[in-house]
Amino acid sequence: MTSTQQAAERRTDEVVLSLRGISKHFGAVAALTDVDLDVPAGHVVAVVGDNGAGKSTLVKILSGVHPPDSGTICFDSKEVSIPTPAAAHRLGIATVFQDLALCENLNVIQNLFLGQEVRPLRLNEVEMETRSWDLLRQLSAKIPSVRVPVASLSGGQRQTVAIARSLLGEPKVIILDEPTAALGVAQTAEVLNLVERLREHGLGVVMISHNMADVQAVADTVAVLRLGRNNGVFPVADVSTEDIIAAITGATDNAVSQRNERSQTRQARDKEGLSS
Amino acid sequence: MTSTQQAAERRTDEVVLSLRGISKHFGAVAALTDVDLDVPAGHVVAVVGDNGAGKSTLVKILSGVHPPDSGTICFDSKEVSIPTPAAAHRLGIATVFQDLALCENLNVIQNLFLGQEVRPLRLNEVEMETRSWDLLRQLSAKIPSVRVPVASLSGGQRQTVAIARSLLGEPKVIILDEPTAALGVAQTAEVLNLVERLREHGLGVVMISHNMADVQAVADTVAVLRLGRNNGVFPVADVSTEDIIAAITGATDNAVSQRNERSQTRQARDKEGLSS
Amino acid sequence: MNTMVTTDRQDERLQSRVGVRGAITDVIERARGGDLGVIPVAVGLVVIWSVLQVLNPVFLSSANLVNLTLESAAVGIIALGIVCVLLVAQIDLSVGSVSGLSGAVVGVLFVLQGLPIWAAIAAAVVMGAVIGWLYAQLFNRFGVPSFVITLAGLLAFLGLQLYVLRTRGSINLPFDSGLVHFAQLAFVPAWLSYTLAVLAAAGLFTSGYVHARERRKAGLSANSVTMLAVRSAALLAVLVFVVWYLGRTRGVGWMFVLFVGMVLVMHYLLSRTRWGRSVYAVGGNVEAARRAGINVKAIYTSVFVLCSTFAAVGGILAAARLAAVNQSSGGGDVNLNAIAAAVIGGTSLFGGRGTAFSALLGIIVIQSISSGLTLLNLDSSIRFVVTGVVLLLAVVVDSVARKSRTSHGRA
Amino acid sequence: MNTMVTTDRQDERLQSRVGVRGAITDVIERARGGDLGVIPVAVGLVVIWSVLQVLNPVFLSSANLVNLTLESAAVGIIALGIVCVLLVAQIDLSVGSVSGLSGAVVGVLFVLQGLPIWAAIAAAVVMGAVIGWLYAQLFNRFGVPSFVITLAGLLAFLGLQLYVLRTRGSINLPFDSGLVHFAQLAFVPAWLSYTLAVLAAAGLFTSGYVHARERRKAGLSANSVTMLAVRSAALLAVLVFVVWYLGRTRGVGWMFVLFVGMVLVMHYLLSRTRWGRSVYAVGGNVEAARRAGINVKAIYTSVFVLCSTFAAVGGILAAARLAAVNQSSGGGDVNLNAIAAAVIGGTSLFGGRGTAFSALLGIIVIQSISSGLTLLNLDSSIRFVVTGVVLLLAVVVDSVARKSRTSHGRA
Amino acid sequence: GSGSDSGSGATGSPAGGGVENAKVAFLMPDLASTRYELQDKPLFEARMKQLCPSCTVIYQNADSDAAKQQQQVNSALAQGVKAIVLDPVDSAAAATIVQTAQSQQVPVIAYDRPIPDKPADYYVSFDNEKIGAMIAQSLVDHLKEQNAQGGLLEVNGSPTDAAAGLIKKGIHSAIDPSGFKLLAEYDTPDWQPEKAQTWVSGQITRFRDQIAGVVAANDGTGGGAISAFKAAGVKVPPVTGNDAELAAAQRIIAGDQYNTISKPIKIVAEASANIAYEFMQGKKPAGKTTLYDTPSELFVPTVVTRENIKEVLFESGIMKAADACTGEYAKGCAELGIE
Ligand SMILES: Nc1ncnc2c1ncn2[C@@H]1O[C@H](COP(=O)(O)OP(=O)(O)OP(=O)(O)O)[C@@H](O)[C@H]1O
Ligand SMILES: Nc1ncnc2c1ncn2[C@@H]1O[C@H](COP(=O)(O)OP(=O)(O)OP(=O)(O)O)[C@@H](O)[C@H]1O
Ligand SMILES: O[C@@H]1[C@@H](O)[C@H](O)OC[C@H]1O
Ligand SMILES: [Mg+2]
Ligand SMILES: [Mg+2]
Repeated sequence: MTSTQQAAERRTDEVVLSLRGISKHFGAVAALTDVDLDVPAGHVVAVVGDNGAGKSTLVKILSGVHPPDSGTICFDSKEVSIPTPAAAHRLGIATVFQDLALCENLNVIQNLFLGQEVRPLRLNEVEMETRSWDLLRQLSAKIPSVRVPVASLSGGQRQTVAIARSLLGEPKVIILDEPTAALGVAQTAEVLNLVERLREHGLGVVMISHNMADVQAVADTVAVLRLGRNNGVFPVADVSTEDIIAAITGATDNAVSQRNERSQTRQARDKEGLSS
Repeated sequence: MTSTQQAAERRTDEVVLSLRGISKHFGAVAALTDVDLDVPAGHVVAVVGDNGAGKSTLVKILSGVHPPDSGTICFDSKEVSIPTPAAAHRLGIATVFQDLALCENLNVIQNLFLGQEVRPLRLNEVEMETRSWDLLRQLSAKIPSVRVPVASLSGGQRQTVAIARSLLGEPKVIILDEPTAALGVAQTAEVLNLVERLREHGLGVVMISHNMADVQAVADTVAVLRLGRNNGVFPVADVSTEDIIAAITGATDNAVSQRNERSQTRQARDKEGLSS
Repeated sequence: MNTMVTTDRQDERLQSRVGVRGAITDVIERARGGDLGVIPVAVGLVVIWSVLQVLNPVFLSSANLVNLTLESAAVGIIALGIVCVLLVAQIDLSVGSVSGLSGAVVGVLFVLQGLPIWAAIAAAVVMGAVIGWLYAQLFNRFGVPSFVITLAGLLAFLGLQLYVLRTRGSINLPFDSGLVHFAQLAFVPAWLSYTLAVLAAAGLFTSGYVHARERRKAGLSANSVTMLAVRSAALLAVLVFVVWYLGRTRGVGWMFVLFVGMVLVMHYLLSRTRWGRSVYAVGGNVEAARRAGINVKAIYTSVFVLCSTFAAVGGILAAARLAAVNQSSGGGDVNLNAIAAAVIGGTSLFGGRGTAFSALLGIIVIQSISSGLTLLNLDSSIRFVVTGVVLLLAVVVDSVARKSRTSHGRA
Repeated sequence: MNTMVTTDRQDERLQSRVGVRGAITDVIERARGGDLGVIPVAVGLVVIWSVLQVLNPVFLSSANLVNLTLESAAVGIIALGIVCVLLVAQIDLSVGSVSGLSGAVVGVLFVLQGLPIWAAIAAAVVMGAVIGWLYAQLFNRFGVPSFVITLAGLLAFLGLQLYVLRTRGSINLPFDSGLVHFAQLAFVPAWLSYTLAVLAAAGLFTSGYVHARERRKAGLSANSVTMLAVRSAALLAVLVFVVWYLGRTRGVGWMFVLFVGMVLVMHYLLSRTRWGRSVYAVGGNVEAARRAGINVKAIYTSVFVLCSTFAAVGGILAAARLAAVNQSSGGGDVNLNAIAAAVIGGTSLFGGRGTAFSALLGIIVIQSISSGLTLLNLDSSIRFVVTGVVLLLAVVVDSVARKSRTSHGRA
Repeated sequence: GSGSDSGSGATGSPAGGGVENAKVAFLMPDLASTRYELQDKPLFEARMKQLCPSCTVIYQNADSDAAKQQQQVNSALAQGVKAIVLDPVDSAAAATIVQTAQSQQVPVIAYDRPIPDKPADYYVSFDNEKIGAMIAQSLVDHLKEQNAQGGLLEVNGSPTDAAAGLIKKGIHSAIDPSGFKLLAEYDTPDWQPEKAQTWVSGQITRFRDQIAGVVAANDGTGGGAISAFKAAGVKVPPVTGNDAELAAAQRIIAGDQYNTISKPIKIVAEASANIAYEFMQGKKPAGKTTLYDTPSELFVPTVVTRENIKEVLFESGIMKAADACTGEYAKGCAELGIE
């Protein structure tokens, strides 16, 4: 433990993953234009942005799902190319995809250990089942049985499985694309705890989220994407939720601020009504 | 407009949808046991619960996807059975499913109008496209083109499409299963606005969410499910977030409260550190 | 061209492509995305035609192409039905048997029983529809995979065909009957062919123009008049050339016109009606379609009925073209050719992807290979090998023209 | 039975089912959920057997069942390969041609060229593997649908078969050769059959026992010893009865033992190795498999190679059983029967669902129908009809036994 | 049956007993030509009924599949047949069938097609190679008579059918030395008439008016060839056939087809029934001649053209005028005096 922590300390703040000038087109749509991003070890970098801002596209480029049209990726200070998901795994990049990417016909254990089964020529089902239960318990998962096909799990149960999957193996960088979107309150809390533990172990964490509270709670820096372009990188400590939202929507006067305003006036009105 | 509002007022508080003793098994798993629920017109009923609590199963029973094993459903005070989704549509129940249920091979317009195309024998593409843009704009959607297959949309874009879909036609009850899970901050605000508008028009709204802030913001009552059973129904005004979370997790001492406590002590420590 | 930005072009991430050149870039982009069902097959077709023409200069002769069109019609119509079942991710293995049975029924009723030809044809077509309805019942009620249902149908209706023909084995359809005449000797007069070509081009332009006007009125982007004119002119040029070239010998056969007409009607139904939408939806995601309130069982029923009906029509035309029905009608590779035509034309076996045109293009690929090779004096063994290789060639060209389909999920 | 609740049984929503009765309820539940690949087919089989036995009392005679087992082996092995390609949602239409070619190669090398039999067999099997590898290259590189690739293969390898046999047309394999002897006359001695039966039951028990002990040690729920004993005893009873009954005439053929052995090996590979997991994953969701770091292309390659190899082996056995190869070897309904066997046995055409046992059960259904009907003195026409109807019956029983599959998505 | 490929019968009377209630198998090869089901089977059954009213004929058709035929033989043996009349799908592969049956003391009568590699107990047939030679020779003679110019097309049977190979050999033996050029030849997959039509259509494009005649290996493919000429709007040259199907007879009457060949199926089927019956009684009938080491009897078929169709097919009772002379064929019948 202590040696790991030392290693963590040593590596902290070294940039494990760094992107420069990444662009990606899909047909006529420019999903990403000239995007830069740095992920230091032992840091949590939150990537935020509006729907369709290109966050998941960025994730897919990092995890070898799509090749970028242009731009460079450096991993551990070496320029690399990540042509396939297998290459990303080899580099030590583990990803939880927004669309989860589970095999519906396989059960929970089979999905958890897919591609990294214990004892390839004579599967050790018992060990895999035990470790599955451990992992799931750690995430407070509410899954009645691990031997049912993933097709029959609830949305949050699936997301838990996808998150648990990424923790197997020993990643150096972990990318979470809206990991808590479908999770219950307890599970969300556990995942945030988990992210903090990962940071303490010196991993680089990229977390995508629309939940500003979660971002404020665990992230060290926030990178904002807007319509496929960088729109600012902020240290979390120095920035307010309103500022981030302004950067996301591109305006200080937006649906969120309007709504907040309205509900404040309403509350005020309600109070008046009460006092009258 | 005024006539609608009058209608709304007249119907407000009449229970449009009422469930009694609903149970549902999947193989060895009892997903719902003896669940009751009432949805008055002009009310927003939030259904909350842990992952796998049975919320989506309840939604599927209401929208004709699964038949219940036992229990009765009353709609507009008449006992009904909802054997198919088409039957739910006919009753006036519109649903946004958690898994969205879109056809990936069809484009945005085609998905929006699926089953309710304008001019069935000679599709009116122009009108459908115009109305699609209107709907999407109303939800602040960031979709570059409506003529691309849904397969190429981002998670939040898809969810917006699914929500927009449910607004076509003239539903009496609208069921939203985690409608804002994948949405950006601006889109979430728009959907909450929308829910309020629906309530004002006298619709019964069932909203499922893990986001307590959203629930507090728009719901009138909160129904809690725990492990497939009713675990309390509260008027939102009278209940604190902590109480709801306690009902969800079944304990006042839970991952969420522990996390909050820890982060408070940490903040306190940080302050001390700063001041020292 | 428009100074104002239209509703559907406001997103700043969209690269705007305007005019003819923009349209071309667009087409290329879409083809690379695996999005243009038939264009790559057309490319494959051009390659095959070139190869076959080099091997034998008779291949592209007018007389041979006239044969090609006539030989394509019967199986092409069957393939059209297959396209429909493939679109809902099902299969019909029995189209061969049903076509043979339908031919046999026409033969027996018309020649042996002396019924009027229209009555015999109607009976066979109705029988086809009933068979499809039966399949749909089994599929909807019991959830038996269509592969198995139609495999059982393949056997049962082959048996029925043998039974219907048991006293005769083989029946000649009289050469001077209207049906045989239609399939063998009825050609569209030149003036009419040219008129039809002009009408088609004019129709394309008008409908495009009306549609563009409506879109512009609604504030949406639309094709420019130049674009529309260029497109229609291109169509006109192609059609006039085809009519002229085929006209150098016998011209355009009515049977082929019937086939193309059916393709156009199916194209309309699939792309411009609610029913067509529902077919694609069911093939793309049955559960989503069901949740959208679509009567999924009715869609399956309609599709199975269509497919068997088309098989029956195809069987009648095949019998008419041969001027005979016998125990092996509809046997051999009718099944495989019909399914292969749909698949080669770009219809996915996994549902939800494909167009009516894939039947037309696919069957032309298959018949081109078969016709091209029968013109060469080859040993059967070599002919089989070459057929396989050329077929593969056509589809590899097709696949290379699109971006690798696998990266877009299932092909 | 356990006072402590095991790790995997802690959720209070789980209905606990303990002991033999619990296991039975469990099986029923799973079958209703569409979850038990082969059990419903077995029910269908029992129904068919009863019907056929009523129609002709010779059907269930020992002599006829011995024939049945021997007739199932060759196509059954081919079906085993088909199961693999179907599991990854692909298809191989060329197994018939490949099997015919492989038989022809053995005939030519062994009889005409005088090579030793093992060398001839090895050559044919390697050729099968190479063909599969070729398919995989085309599939992986160009993304051509496997339907089209293997359709081309069907034609090309049929041509090659004709070419290989061109001088002779048909070649007899000598009756006294080991290969023919193996396929026609080699039966397992009674004592060995019984020993194998006992070993199989003991093996089932031991492996179950060891596994249960490991699970219990890890704090997981496990089958009770009673359960395991009951299961093994049941297997023993069935096997001993089969051996005894077949032994009343000639006994259990080695060729059938080979087939069953291959099914067991494939079952192991598919269910107990990483490779097998990857096969199911690729069939369930290619993109998810790819993102999990699985080398998807390698999986496709392995599966195509396996399928063609099995086709080659099946072809050799078919030739051995007939003691001849000819130009129509592997033709006829070999293709359709092999694919149908897999599907009838419960393997999905859409990938990711099915087991090795489906090849065994499916081919037995098909051969039972075919054998049962040859015992009836029927006109060919009627026989086709009855075959179709009985086939359908078997699968309707199967489908009714499961809950409607359509409601669980694609069948 | 020790070490044989099929168990001894579970039913039927013990070997060597009387022929009351005995079973005999009549196993035909394919459905591609209509004669097996329409002629051979009923004729054989009728004769058997006369000889032994209590006997059962087990009829099976292997639908061109040698393995299926093997299965049919095995199941016939399992049912305890006393004799097997076999028209092999594959003459070579049938050796194993003979071996199996004989090892269980069940005699095999080769019917229609020979089994060269393993002597059967008897062989009754007409000679397929001879048939090929006869139809081709008849056509060549006719063309020479007409002083026809040009060459010939040859439409053979299925490339996977052994009998088609024999017919093809016979055709070549007649046309190769005839002086008419062989323009092109084609093996028709599965004997499919449609395939024959497609191929001939292509050749018409290639050779236009050089085609003097077409030798087709059976009536189905001949019909396909005729349709090709009709559809091309070209005059139909003389086309051969084989099998004397009713449809072919009509085409000959109408003048569209030049010849076909009538096999004395009635005689052959009845002869084989007689011989099978003798075997069932435990006798060993002697052959008229020996072919392939087998006691044999060969019957000679007759080429049918417009000249002799009346006497060969109608006056002999093989066909009824009422069936053939319908609709458009009535005129031709009248011309030929068929009524
Ligand atoms: N495979 C694809 N084909 C075509 N367009 C795509 C594809 N994937 C993404 N896009 C487009 O690229 C843009 C960015 O999508 P992306 O999924 O990266 O958004 P996102 O930031 O993750 O949004 P969200 O918050 O909704 O998940 C979107 O407009 C989307 O339509
Ligand atoms: N089709 C099905 N087959 C089997 N089990 C199912 C099926 N659908 C749901 N379940 C089970 O029923 C339970 C309730 O699932 P449900 O989807 O209703 O949960 P939920 O409350 O919506 O959870 P979440 O917040 O994660 O969406 C879960 O344990 C799930 O595994
Ligand atoms: O008579 C022909 C027969 O001999 C051959 O075997 O098959 C085709 C028939 O036409
Ligand atoms: Mg995203
Ligand atoms: Mg849910």
